[in-house]
Amino acid sequence: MSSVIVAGLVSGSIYALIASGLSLVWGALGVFNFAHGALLMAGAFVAWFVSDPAGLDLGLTAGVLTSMIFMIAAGGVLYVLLVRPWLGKPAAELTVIMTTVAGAMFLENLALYTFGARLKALDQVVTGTVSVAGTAMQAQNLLVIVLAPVLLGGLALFLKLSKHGLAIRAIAQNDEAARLLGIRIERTYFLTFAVSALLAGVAGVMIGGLFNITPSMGSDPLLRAFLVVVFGGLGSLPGTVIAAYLIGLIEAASSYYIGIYWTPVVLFSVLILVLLVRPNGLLGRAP
Amino acid sequence: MTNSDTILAVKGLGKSFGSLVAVDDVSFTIRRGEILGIAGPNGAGKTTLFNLLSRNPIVADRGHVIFDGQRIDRLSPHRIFRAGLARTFQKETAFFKLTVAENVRLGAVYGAGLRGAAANAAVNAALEMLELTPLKHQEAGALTVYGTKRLMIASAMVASPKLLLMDEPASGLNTIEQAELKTLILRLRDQGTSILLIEHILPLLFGVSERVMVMDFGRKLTEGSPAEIARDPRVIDAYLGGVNSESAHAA
Amino acid sequence: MSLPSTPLRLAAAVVVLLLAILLPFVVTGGAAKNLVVLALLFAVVASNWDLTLGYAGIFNFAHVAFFGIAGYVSAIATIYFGLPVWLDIALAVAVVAVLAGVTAALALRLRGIYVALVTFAFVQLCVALIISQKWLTGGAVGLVGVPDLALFGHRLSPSGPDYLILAELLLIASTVFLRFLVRSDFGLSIVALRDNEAYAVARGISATRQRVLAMVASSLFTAAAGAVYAHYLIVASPDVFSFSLTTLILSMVLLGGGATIYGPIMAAIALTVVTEQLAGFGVVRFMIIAVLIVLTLRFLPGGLWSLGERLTVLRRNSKQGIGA
Amino acid sequence: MQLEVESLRTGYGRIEVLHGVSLFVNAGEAVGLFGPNGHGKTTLLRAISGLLPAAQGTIRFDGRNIANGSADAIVEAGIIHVAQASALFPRMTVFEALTLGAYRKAAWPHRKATLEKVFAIFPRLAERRSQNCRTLSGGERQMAAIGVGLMAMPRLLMLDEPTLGLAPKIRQELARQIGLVAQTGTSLVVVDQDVDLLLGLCERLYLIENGMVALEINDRSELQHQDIVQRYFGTAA
Repeated sequence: MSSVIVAGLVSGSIYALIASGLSLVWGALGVFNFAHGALLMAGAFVAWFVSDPAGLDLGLTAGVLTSMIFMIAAGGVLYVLLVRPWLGKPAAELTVIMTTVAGAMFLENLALYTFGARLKALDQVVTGTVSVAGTAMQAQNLLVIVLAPVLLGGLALFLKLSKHGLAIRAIAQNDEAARLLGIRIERTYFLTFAVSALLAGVAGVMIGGLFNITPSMGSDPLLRAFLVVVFGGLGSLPGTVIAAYLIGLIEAASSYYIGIYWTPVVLFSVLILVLLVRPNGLLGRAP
Repeated sequence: MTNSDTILAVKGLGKSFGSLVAVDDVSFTIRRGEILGIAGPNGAGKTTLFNLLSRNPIVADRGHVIFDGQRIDRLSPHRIFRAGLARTFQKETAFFKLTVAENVRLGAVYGAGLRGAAANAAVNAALEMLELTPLKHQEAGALTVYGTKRLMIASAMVASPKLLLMDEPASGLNTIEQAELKTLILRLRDQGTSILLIEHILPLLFGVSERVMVMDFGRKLTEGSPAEIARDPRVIDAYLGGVNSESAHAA
Repeated sequence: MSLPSTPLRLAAAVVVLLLAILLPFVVTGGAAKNLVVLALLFAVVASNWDLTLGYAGIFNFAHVAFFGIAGYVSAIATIYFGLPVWLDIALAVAVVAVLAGVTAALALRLRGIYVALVTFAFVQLCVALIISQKWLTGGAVGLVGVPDLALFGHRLSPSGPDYLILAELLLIASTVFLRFLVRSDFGLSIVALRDNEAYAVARGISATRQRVLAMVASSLFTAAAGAVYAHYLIVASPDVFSFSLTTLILSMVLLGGGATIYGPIMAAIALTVVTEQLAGFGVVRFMIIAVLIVLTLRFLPGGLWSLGERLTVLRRNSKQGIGA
Repeated sequence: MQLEVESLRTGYGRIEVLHGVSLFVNAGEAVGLFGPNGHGKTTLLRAISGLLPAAQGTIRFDGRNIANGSADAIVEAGIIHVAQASALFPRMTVFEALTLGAYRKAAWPHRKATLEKVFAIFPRLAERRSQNCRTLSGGERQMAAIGVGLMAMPRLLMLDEPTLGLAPKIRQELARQIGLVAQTGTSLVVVDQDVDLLLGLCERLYLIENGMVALEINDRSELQHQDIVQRYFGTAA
């Protein structure tokens, strides 16, 4: 029982970080970034390359910090190359899906080309096991469970209190009114992508510490994030986060009680049910 | 209750968006073969009223709509058109990548259920009526503003609607085109189509309507002949604010 | 929707037909033939996807799953139930058509991007399902042993020209079907819905009905191609559902040009051949293709087909002395 | 002259809405614009604030041509446009929206002091500070929209139909509050249908008709009510 909850909270934390980045970009720009999973993978690879003895061997702290800086830049570059040229053009939504799919293809194969297909693992930030309320768990799991809400809380504060965080929300809610306040749309879009990529990078480092690092490691979490977003509705941070933890827990419970092979069936059924009952997402707003 | 003389009867229609009541308990009727004008300041709820009547893209919270003796406030929007209630849109609207004839053909095939030669004949007749025949093979995107407006009307008329809702047909037209439009509206009416007309250009609206309904704050303010409406101090207030109502009375 | 003039089109048709007749005689080498069979089958998949993605403007990402599921239906029907060949293809088409209809009816309750997300999730869950239900599907290895097709007692031989001819016939039939469809009133109606739904509905077009029909129509030849593909490879494999195949076929639709039918067909053939030519580059070829996709979308938004159209227009203009 | 618009032509797509508008605003002055709907008042404000490119003509602010400048550069110059019936930011609190109003570089460091001034003019916003904008009544929304505009410490504030759809009582309250804004020395351009309200607030009025300035009124006694009714309603009146 308690191990199910731990597993659910760990997945939920990771999904929440991934999905909130997707949701943020969707809210502000109205496009969906299919390369988000590949960004996550890139973040994990950079951290691995900088920290691992097989790479630069600079230690985990340097690896994680480099990865975070890299992610901010990568998000910005991705925006400039794969999103900005098509914004405001007809069928921008569809075209950006394509360009970001192509971007994901590029990044994944670049990783494959550069680092090979052999599995890699990132050192854990903390090692050993700890016991919380009578439940033993890997310390890294606990770190993920604690760190994700802290980061999401930080994101919420950034969006509520800072000038640029407010600007991101303003563009999402009424971009004309935002322009009339002097908000630089372009710069804010860039920032939104950078923040979103940073969150993906954190998720990548977390996954890298718990599981393996591979060029395709981003696609499964991205798929779960899709489910989360369908569940929670796009554009509302609390809805996305709640849905992420729900999916994480459902997945963990079904793997434990029904069997891991049936988890896709369970998720599938849940998805269809949501579509039938609440087409705007379980927690989503009517358009 | 409607008698056979009434083409449309609207009772207690209402719609709210959050705390804002966009259309508030609006009731009115249109007689067969009549042009009923709708006037009112910006944001009075006129276009919202059209959206509710055609259930496209929003549906009413309250009230009912009886069209040609049949309740239509539960029908899906494409069935409302098939039932004979057609609307136009305020913005320039067309299937811009299709040809003029193809635009009209869709109304004939999917609205009136026509096929083959019957559809072709209906399309040609509608194009002729709206003076679009020479342009029939052009892409709709190449039309002028007035051309697009006529195409929008043609794609409705091809299904011989009993009632046509026109949303600001004169916006963006020059004065010559406005004069042509006026003749056109009257001609449509003379051919037996009842018309519900929203128009900001009041001289045009007053010039063609038998009766005019004025809306303000989502409500029906008043209704009467154009001459009565133009003299009504409440209407003048609605447009100009609380200006010198006395001098208006004196006039 | 400008197309070349009628005599030009007729000439093109004759050339294509001649090529089709010559192809089985020219391409005889094993590897080359295999490549052409794949290219032709992918052309069927890509051009049918164009119906929903390009013409109807539905963000449907489930299309490649129709191709894959048809293969599994064929494999299961023949291997477990001993259904005669050909009949299994018909069954696959029927099952996939129903599935496409149900998927469409469910997914189209949503709008825009949500359709993309749900259909994408649908594909990924299909593959998860297939891999997890090993007893039926053979799991990650796939279901091996799909029998060869046979005609009048003659087994279609994978080494001879048989499958090449079959793939050609399939592509020709599919293309005739698609062209007929998009030029019909039905075709006009889905384009109308794509370009302005509120207006289309206000002219009597049922949005749900037409879009579900479009999804079903696009699934028919896709499913047939999927079943033939399984027979040809004698295996139904979960690889078909992979992200990279989806991306590859998607890029065929886009590089060829949406809403043209012919564009995706040409791009499918070109891209299959180019991918093969780049095989020496290993994984770098996918990076090259990714860059090509982005550059095409940037500088040729209408795809390769629009390049052809532009050239036609240019030539026509220069003939009339306008372009000079 | 603080703002000077000269022979401005612009519109949407193929439709030209303004056919050569010329007008000016002096520093510290309040100017009213009125006229029938759909004749270009909002379009004019959109062109000045950089939402809409000018096809022809000039817009000078402090002598510098700002026509076709970007919206953010125009805000930085000090022109703030409060859009019509603004829903503002539905899922932001009043406080957040007001804070964001000070986004302009010159205004951001002073946002706390400006907020106090805004609350002094619109005490109701102080009461509603932690409510979402979506839940505000029509009158409160207008106050919030104007308050957000004031947070930018504008040199010229343009209000588009601030009293649209409001009941007479709230209209009066709002008119008084806009009067308070005018007293702070901020130049004002007010678009409204309520000519009485404009007469009470503004030194000068322009009648915009058919995308042109049809009349400039420097003295309220010049305003012939009957003439205006005639223009709005045509010969039927």
